[in-house]
Amino acid sequence: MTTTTHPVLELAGIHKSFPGVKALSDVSLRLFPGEVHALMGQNGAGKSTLIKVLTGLYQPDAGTITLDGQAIQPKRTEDAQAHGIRTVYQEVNLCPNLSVAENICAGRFPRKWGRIDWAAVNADAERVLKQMDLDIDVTAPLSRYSLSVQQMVAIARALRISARVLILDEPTSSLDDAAVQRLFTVLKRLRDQGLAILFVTHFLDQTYAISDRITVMRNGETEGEYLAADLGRLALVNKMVGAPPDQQPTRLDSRASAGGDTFMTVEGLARRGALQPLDLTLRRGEVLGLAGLLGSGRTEAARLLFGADAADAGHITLQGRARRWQSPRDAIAAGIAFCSEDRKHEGAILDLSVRENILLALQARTGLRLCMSHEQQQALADDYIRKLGIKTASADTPIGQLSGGNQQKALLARWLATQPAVLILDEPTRGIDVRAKEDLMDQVRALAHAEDGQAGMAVVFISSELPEVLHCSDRVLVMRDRRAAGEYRRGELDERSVLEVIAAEPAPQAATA
Amino acid sequence: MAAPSFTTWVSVVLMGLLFVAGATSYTGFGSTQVVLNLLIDNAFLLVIAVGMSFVILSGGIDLSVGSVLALTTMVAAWLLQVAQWPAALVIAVVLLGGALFGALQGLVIHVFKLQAFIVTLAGMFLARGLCFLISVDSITIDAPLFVSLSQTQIPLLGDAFLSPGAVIALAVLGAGLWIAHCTAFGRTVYALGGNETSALMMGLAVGRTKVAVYGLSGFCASLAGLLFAFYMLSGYGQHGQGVELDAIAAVVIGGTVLTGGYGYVAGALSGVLVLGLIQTLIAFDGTLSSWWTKIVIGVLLFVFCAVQRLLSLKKAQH
Amino acid sequence: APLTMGFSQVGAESEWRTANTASIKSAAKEAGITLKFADAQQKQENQVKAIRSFIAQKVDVIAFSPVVESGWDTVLKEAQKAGIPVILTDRAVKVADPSLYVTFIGSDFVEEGRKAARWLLEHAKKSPNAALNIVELQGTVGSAPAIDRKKGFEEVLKTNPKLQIIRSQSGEFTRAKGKEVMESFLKQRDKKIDVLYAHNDDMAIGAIQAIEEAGLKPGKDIVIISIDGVRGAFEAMKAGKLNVTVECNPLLGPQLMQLAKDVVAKKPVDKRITVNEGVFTADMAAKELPNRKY
Amino acid sequence: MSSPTVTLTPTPPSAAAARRPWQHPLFRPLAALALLLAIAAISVPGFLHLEIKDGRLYGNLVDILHRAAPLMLAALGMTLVIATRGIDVSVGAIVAISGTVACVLAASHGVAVAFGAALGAALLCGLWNGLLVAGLGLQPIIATLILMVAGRGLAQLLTDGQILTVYEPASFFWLGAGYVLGLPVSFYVVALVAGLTALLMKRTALGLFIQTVGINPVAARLAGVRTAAIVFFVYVYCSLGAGLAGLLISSNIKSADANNAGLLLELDAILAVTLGGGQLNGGKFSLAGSLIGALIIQTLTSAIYALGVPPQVTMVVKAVVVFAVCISQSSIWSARRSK
Ligand SMILES: Nc1ncnc2c1ncn2[C@@H]1O[C@H](COP(=O)(O)OP(=O)(O)OP(=O)(O)O)[C@@H](O)[C@H]1O
Ligand SMILES: Nc1ncnc2c1ncn2[C@@H]1O[C@H](COP(=O)(O)OP(=O)(O)OP(=O)(O)O)[C@@H](O)[C@H]1O
Ligand SMILES: [Mg+2]
Ligand SMILES: [Mg+2]
Repeated sequence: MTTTTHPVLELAGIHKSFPGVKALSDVSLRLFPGEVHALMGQNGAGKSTLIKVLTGLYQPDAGTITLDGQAIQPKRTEDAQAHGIRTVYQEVNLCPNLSVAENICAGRFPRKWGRIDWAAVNADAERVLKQMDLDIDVTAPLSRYSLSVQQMVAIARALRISARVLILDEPTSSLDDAAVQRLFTVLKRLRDQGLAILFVTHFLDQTYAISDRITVMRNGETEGEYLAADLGRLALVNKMVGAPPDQQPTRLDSRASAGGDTFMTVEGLARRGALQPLDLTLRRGEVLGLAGLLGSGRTEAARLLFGADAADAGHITLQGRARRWQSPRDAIAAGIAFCSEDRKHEGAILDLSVRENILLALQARTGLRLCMSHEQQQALADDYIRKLGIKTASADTPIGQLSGGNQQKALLARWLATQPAVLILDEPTRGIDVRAKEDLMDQVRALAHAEDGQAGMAVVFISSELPEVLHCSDRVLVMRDRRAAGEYRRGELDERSVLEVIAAEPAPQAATA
Repeated sequence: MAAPSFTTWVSVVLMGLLFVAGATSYTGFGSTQVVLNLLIDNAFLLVIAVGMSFVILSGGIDLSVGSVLALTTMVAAWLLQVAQWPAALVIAVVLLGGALFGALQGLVIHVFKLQAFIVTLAGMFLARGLCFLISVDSITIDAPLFVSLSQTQIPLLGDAFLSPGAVIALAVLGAGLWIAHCTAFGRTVYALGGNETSALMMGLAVGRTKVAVYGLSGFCASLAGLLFAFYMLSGYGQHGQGVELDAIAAVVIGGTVLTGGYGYVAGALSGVLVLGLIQTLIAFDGTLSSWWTKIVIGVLLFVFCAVQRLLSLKKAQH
Repeated sequence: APLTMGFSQVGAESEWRTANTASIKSAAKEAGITLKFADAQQKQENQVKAIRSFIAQKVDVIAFSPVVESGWDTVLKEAQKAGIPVILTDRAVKVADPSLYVTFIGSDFVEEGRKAARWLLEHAKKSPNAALNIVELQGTVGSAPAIDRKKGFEEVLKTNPKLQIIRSQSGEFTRAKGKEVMESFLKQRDKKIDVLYAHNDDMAIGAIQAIEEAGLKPGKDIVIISIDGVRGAFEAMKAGKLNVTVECNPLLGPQLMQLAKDVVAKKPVDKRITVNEGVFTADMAAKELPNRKY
Repeated sequence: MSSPTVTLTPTPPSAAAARRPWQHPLFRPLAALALLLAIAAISVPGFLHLEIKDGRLYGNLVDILHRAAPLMLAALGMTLVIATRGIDVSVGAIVAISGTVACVLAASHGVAVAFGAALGAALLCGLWNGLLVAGLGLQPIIATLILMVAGRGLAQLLTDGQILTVYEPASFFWLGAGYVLGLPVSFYVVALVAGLTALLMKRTALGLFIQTVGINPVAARLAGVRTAAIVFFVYVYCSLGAGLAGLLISSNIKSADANNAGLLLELDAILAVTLGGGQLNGGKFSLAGSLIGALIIQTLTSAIYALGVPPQVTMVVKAVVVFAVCISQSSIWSARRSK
């Protein structure tokens, strides 16, 4: 199939509201075969909602969906699938108890004599994962793997069956560069085969690297549809934000802080199958970045620092005193905060309000006695909602009703509210929009480099986005194969040299666990 | 949750220990027939537990099974004795009825987005109440097919024998294993239990599977009712009181996690056997008063679960 | 070798039942019989399991109080095949082949209901023209004593159309439910309640409390009839709060043990042995109370 | 921060929408209760009649409150247990234990000791359940099943299987059968317990923690909530409520019936929680909803008695009403209406 002038999928006049929230109003979108179409917009602009409407998960209040010139009304995801629409939703929506292979094949198992052909299932799964260069045990339960692997599995599931339309909602939010490149290779191939691909991301680089056409959404409305080649970055950002063109926010302070006094040192921290012995020093007033590839052990290191997992070996010294964490409570009491990469399972308490979610850690540290009066709670929550630009109807809205990026901001607020001495941020920029990301990084640096002369927090910043890490950190610890591969000061490293460190000869014992 | 497959094995080993303890303490305990009696006497429970396994694996619960069992015996007895229907037809009708009853509950749960617990609790009242509408008294069954099924003994090595009911129950277990592990329906059940929203977003047939799961459980309950009718040759509204709790306990002891998604249908067998063994031990002891019987059942249950849990914990750490 | 008896009891659901169990246990000890006791917790399937295990243990004689009448053919056949004689206590069973059990010793629930009604007929004769409104507290729905005691009572009651059961509700054989249901009966003021018939003493005792709390005098404003004859009933009668209780004797132990010895010794025994049971009225209560063992 | 805050909707916070009376979560349970009462009042004239007799309020409505008291206490505890995604099936057994302990000690040691010991026994039961669930990590249903089976046995062991009747002291009967200011004491007991619980939930962070643990235990632990302690607490609390319910019951019938006291109370308590709108998979809970749920159940029972429904039909009627109430509470109706 070559380029045709008829869109394969067309949405027109879509309206959708939730009680008290108008999520989509008069949205339209066209998808042509053989193109990658980027859907851009700030957090809470309505991208995910649009995708859910399009795939039958939500029913639109008004509007039409046309596939190949025929109006369709998908009532369930099954219907959308039957129409040849495959989707990867924003959060990883797979079953943690099933094996990787099952997650990939569920719904369409290869069969033999009326029974599931398990050998074929596993082979199939391995084949798709191979496309993305992922070589893992497909018979292990999905929950065994880190979020990024799970995200790859979700993508693999969508790629397994050939379809007409492929929809990817922030598939790359926790993938590292290499994985993104592999994904793009696959996507380009599919595009050339005539597939229509809808792609949501907050990474401008990625948008320009792959998309042919861009639809921008703002406040639940379609702002406009553009050819990627015709729309500059700055223009794109301004269209998303809806502000008149202003200067690039390059306010980032470039002071290479020497850091304050050593706050916490870690020697030989290790856990079998997760982390090789690791030494680490955290200083107040300094941002320590952890760089590395998928599964390089950054998350594990953070979890051990926080006591979320029990370490097999190692010593933690905090302000000169030896400490042991029995549980995260101990770490929190000592002034450590940890914002997990997996907001759905380890962060958000979905049915509780934004206010309660923000206050939770502070309250847990205080104990049963209320940490503040109701009015103060409200004020504190409103304060963070404003400061972090959390887009929510009110502080009383259940956090589950926020868009993904806004949930992430609320969880960050939870930990900022405890005013920790050490703040560990595991992929804090995951799923938040361009502007918010810059703001966040500013904020992170501001937290460390307190203005008034006092030493700020010690921040540990983990991100799969190398530029972010380099941008933000005073010191970068590069990890590889679950061990430290080198430590560098700000300015000593650029992107290429980090990549070289990471890509250095693979350690022989890497394949264990 | 700790590795459920390991839990199942722990159950099997502990069961072996329990049996050896019985065999060394009580004369006659170690005979083959005692082991086979475990199957014969608990055949109906095993069938229900297989159905219940699916429900629990899907993240639900079915409290109506005991009452559906009773209703089945009652309807079967009434159709046979009062309406004089042929036995084969009666069997077909009650099996269909049970599946329908279960499926209707599933439908209510799915369509109205209600909690399984409360819907099946109402179903439990309903089925039990319907029994008493038919008759408050028990009805004796003397249909030749039922009598012969009741009294046939399938000889196995030497004197020992198995009842047709036990054989049917084992066949149901086999079918259950096959469905759970080799069919798309079975895997969807696991997916549902793992995360229902995800299953929905993966485009799996959530609604149909839910209805089918409760239908299957209802079918198993009425099949168990038939086995019960073979076993007792009577229909009675008070039959099978509390069987739902026994079945849930059996499934959970067999290593299935009550919140769904983790476990094996095979665990139902070990769970049922453990409960049966505890009862047999107490019957062989024969010195316990009514209240000590309860206390000892509780203590044995505790020891069993605690040991199983501690061993699994240890295993999970390694 | 001493005789071994396997005994499967229904459960421990009431005072009556515990007295029954106690009697059997102590009688076995006295008679030098080894007793294998199994409690079925009100479930027939548990009784069947227990009987199977008795067969496996090769006891000399099996006795049991069946939870319900039907459904015993198969397991009793197995006992017969193993050559173990079976004695029924407390309640009969319906089996196609009566040779499956040797004998039955126990009470007749229908007869108890009749006795209660007969007493009421006598009582009604005192004021022949008055119509009496009766409320009934039934036992657990579907249980044999509830069905039979209702049946016997109604059967005799039919002979006097002036006596009408105006309300009948299940009190599940317990004090708490008996009280709750009676409370509700008393709230309905369309008809005056003259007589209360309770299927067991426990419910009657609960109902008495409800009547007192409603400001009435049990035994006087409302005539109360119940069945079983447990100690609590005698105390209530002594206090004038209960008019009559029909005895249902649980103390079968000694008779059962003798019977077991006879059966094992292959002496001929009657197929049906009834126990001596009386009807006790309030005026006999004070004298009888010290004799009550349970 | 300079990120532009975008206002979403012209209408102020969504709480405004929830403030409409029929959208209040308690609306439907209350409506169900009112409907039941209305049906009973129409079919049984005088069902709602109240009068003063001997200085007491007398009538079906008082009876419903009085009889529902033990269930309400049990339902309060069950609400919290369920909020942590647990379940406690040992409630009935604990009722039996506490009632029995009280009756065993009442005559010999006085009422204070008897009640104290009974609550102490309930406390022990709660500690045991908590230990198994929070400490050992057993699944709640199995952990509490152990006590459900053994507890009744223990109670019977104390009385040798007999029903123990208490003749004195008379103060023993005050709790379950006494009246203050025309209302049964049990009413005040429930009000006090419910009030204290509500206060505990509102004035401390306990309510927040309980919900957190129920909705997402992993995230709760990472946020520093003492998950095990919370779980432990709810089982102890639930047992204490059940113990108090046991006291009410045995004080009311002046005896301890170890075999029958509180039989299947756990199922009714769970039913009450769900009828009141509680979710069995943990999270948000409503104490008031559970109390209303308990009242619905008791009203239904009382109405069945008053209507003279034959006992063999009772179960079917109950089932139909439960189905009707549940379906009327289904979330799909509100979803439809909001469109
Ligand atoms: N189930 C829901 N109930 C109520 N409001 C909702 C629900 N789902 C989404 N919303 C609201 O709809 C708006 C659009 O959310 P959506 O998830 O589509 O944003 P998004 O563009 O995907 O943002 P992000 O980039 O952060 O993922 C948000 O304001 C959100 O609060
Ligand atoms: N080939 C692989 N690629 C990616 N992840 C893997 C691979 N093999 C194993 N893993 C998973 O990676 C996890 C350890 O990585 P961890 O999450 O600590 O590192 P990370 O650097 O934070 O990576 P991620 O970006 O995945 O979070 C383990 O749970 C392991 O199961
Ligand atoms: Mg989104
Ligand atoms: Mg990570």
